[in-house]
Amino acid sequence: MKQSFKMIFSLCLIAVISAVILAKVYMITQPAIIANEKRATENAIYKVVSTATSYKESKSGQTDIFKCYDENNKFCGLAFVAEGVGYQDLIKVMVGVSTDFNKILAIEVIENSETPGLGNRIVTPWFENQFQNLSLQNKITVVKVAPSKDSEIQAITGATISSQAVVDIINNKIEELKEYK
Amino acid sequence: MNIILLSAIVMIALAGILGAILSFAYSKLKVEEDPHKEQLLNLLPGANCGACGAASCADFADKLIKGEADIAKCSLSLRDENKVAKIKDLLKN
Amino acid sequence: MQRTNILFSDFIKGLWQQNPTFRLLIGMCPTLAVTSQVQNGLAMGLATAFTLLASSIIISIFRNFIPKEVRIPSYIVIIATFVTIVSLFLKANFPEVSKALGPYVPLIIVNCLILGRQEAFASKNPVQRSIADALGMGIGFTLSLMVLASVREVLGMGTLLGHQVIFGNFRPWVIMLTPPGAFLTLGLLLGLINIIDKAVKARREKKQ
Amino acid sequence: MVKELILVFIATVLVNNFVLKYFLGICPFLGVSDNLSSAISMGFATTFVMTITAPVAWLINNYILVKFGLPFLQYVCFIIVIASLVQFVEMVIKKFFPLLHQSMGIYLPLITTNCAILFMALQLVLKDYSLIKSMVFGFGSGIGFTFAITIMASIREELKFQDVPESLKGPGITLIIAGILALIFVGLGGLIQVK
Repeated sequence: MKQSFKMIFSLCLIAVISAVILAKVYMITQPAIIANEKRATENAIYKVVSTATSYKESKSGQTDIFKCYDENNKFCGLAFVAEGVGYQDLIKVMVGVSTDFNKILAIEVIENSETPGLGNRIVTPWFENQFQNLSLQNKITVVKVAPSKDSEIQAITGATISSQAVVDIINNKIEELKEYK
Repeated sequence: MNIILLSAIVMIALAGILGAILSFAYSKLKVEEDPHKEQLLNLLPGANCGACGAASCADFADKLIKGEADIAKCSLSLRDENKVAKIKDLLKN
Repeated sequence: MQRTNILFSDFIKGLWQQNPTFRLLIGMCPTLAVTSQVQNGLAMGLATAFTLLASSIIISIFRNFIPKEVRIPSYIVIIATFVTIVSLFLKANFPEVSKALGPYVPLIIVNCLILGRQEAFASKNPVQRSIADALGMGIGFTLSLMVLASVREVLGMGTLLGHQVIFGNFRPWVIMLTPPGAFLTLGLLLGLINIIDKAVKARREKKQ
Repeated sequence: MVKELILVFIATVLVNNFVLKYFLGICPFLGVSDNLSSAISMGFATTFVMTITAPVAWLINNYILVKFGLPFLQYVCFIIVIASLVQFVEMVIKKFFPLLHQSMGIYLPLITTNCAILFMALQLVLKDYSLIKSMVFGFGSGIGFTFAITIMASIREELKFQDVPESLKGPGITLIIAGILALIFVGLGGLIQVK
């Protein structure tokens, strides 16, 4: 009987010590972790709505929307995160749209694990800048050649699935938010 | 309740239950191991990493006794010359 | 004098003679996964070395108090505690490295290298020897990760630690950044090391 | 719903194969794959434990960690339960099914130091799958592991009769073959897009 008591006691002792230490470390590092995440989203917002200097967070449906205000505190745009599955795994895109919701200001791919050298070229400025001032009247479409209409973008050679994925993610999120507007 | 107390309680409960299960298992489900293999197991690293091709250290010990495997394949225990020597002479008798 | 050279031999063994990655072939999961960049390889190596060192010290101190039956669960809880501390530390101070290493930081817990060391060495030897051994293995592991990572980064992206290394019209071999590249590079590296090893042995015999 | 499960299963076995894409379980993959029979029983033992660990990990996460708001205990809780569970199951099998223990039970202790199991448990929490989906994901990753290790074992059995360069014998040539296998599996990428 003494043997099994010794086993349980030592396992519990180690578990308690580790729990207390981890709780302490968690409380110390938690503020820094939250600050990091907040700074990352903030950088993306200010990159996507270039004129913004401050923003207010609000909810529409389940997605949180960032209302952006420029230096003389005028409402200058909306930013939100759209996410979906790309060629390999999750893609997250921060999208900035104009106040009347009919023009994309800019986008930034904030997270992706597409194939290096091919799919992850969706992060290059060349691809992202194509979305600037793209009209949202009709759905955005991907073309292989030079875009003709104003809601078309050119796919990256060798990474059509990833390019199409980014466009679909944005379209679906815009559709979803349009109902809530 | 603050986090430290809460996590301590959760861990005590978990460790307690698992400790009880293991101690119950050790007392009720004890299967006699032949002492020869028991000594060998104490000398082997016991990390069950599978690098030697055997399923686990216990399986590797069986194979050593039956002579199907040689100690050089266990990369972890190569670290300790005197241990390897001890294993070798244990296998001889 | 005799005391220190045991410690020194423990330390040196981990670096080359029994290098965990190229000689003992353990701890391969993170080795292949995070070595597409030298920076990530270095971070993973240091994280593993810290966990190995810290848990070796604790385990070799308490090696007589932990009953044999619950040996593995208790060692694993100690190792998991240190890995969680490292993971929280990385998330707080180096967010991009933590994102780059991603799911492979918690895998240090089940890294065959660490549990193998605790079982084989730390739980049976005094603290000083465990520290020397842990340092040797940790640094050996980090060095081998960086060797593999530099090969893959230079060929895969033409850069080393972020700085452009190869100029002119060098088209980087993108395969080096993908899983096949990792397997092939490590396989060929093992072959290369065996060749070097045989050459060194041959020269030593000739000298005698 | 069933369509989704099948998609997750195929994606885990072929597209996101645990060994050839996420480099998991390499230690046993290199060690145990030199003969076919031990590779197959190793694969099924891993699948068996992964299918048990998936629901257990899901329950621990949802009913203990999320409910009490203790995300930092995730690694410690998962690993202590996996280690103790494996030790207990191995003793039960050794006691009551000695035959089964001979063929499959001996692989159980290997599971605690197998990266694939912990990675799978953490992934199904990260992607917050439902309980059934987690079990399918666990089972799929086990089958993926078995699939990869069986192919490798059959190749290595043939390899014994080929003349491999002296320096590459053993792990070197295995890694190169694994590289070529991974190349084939990259071709399967993009087959299915699943979260």
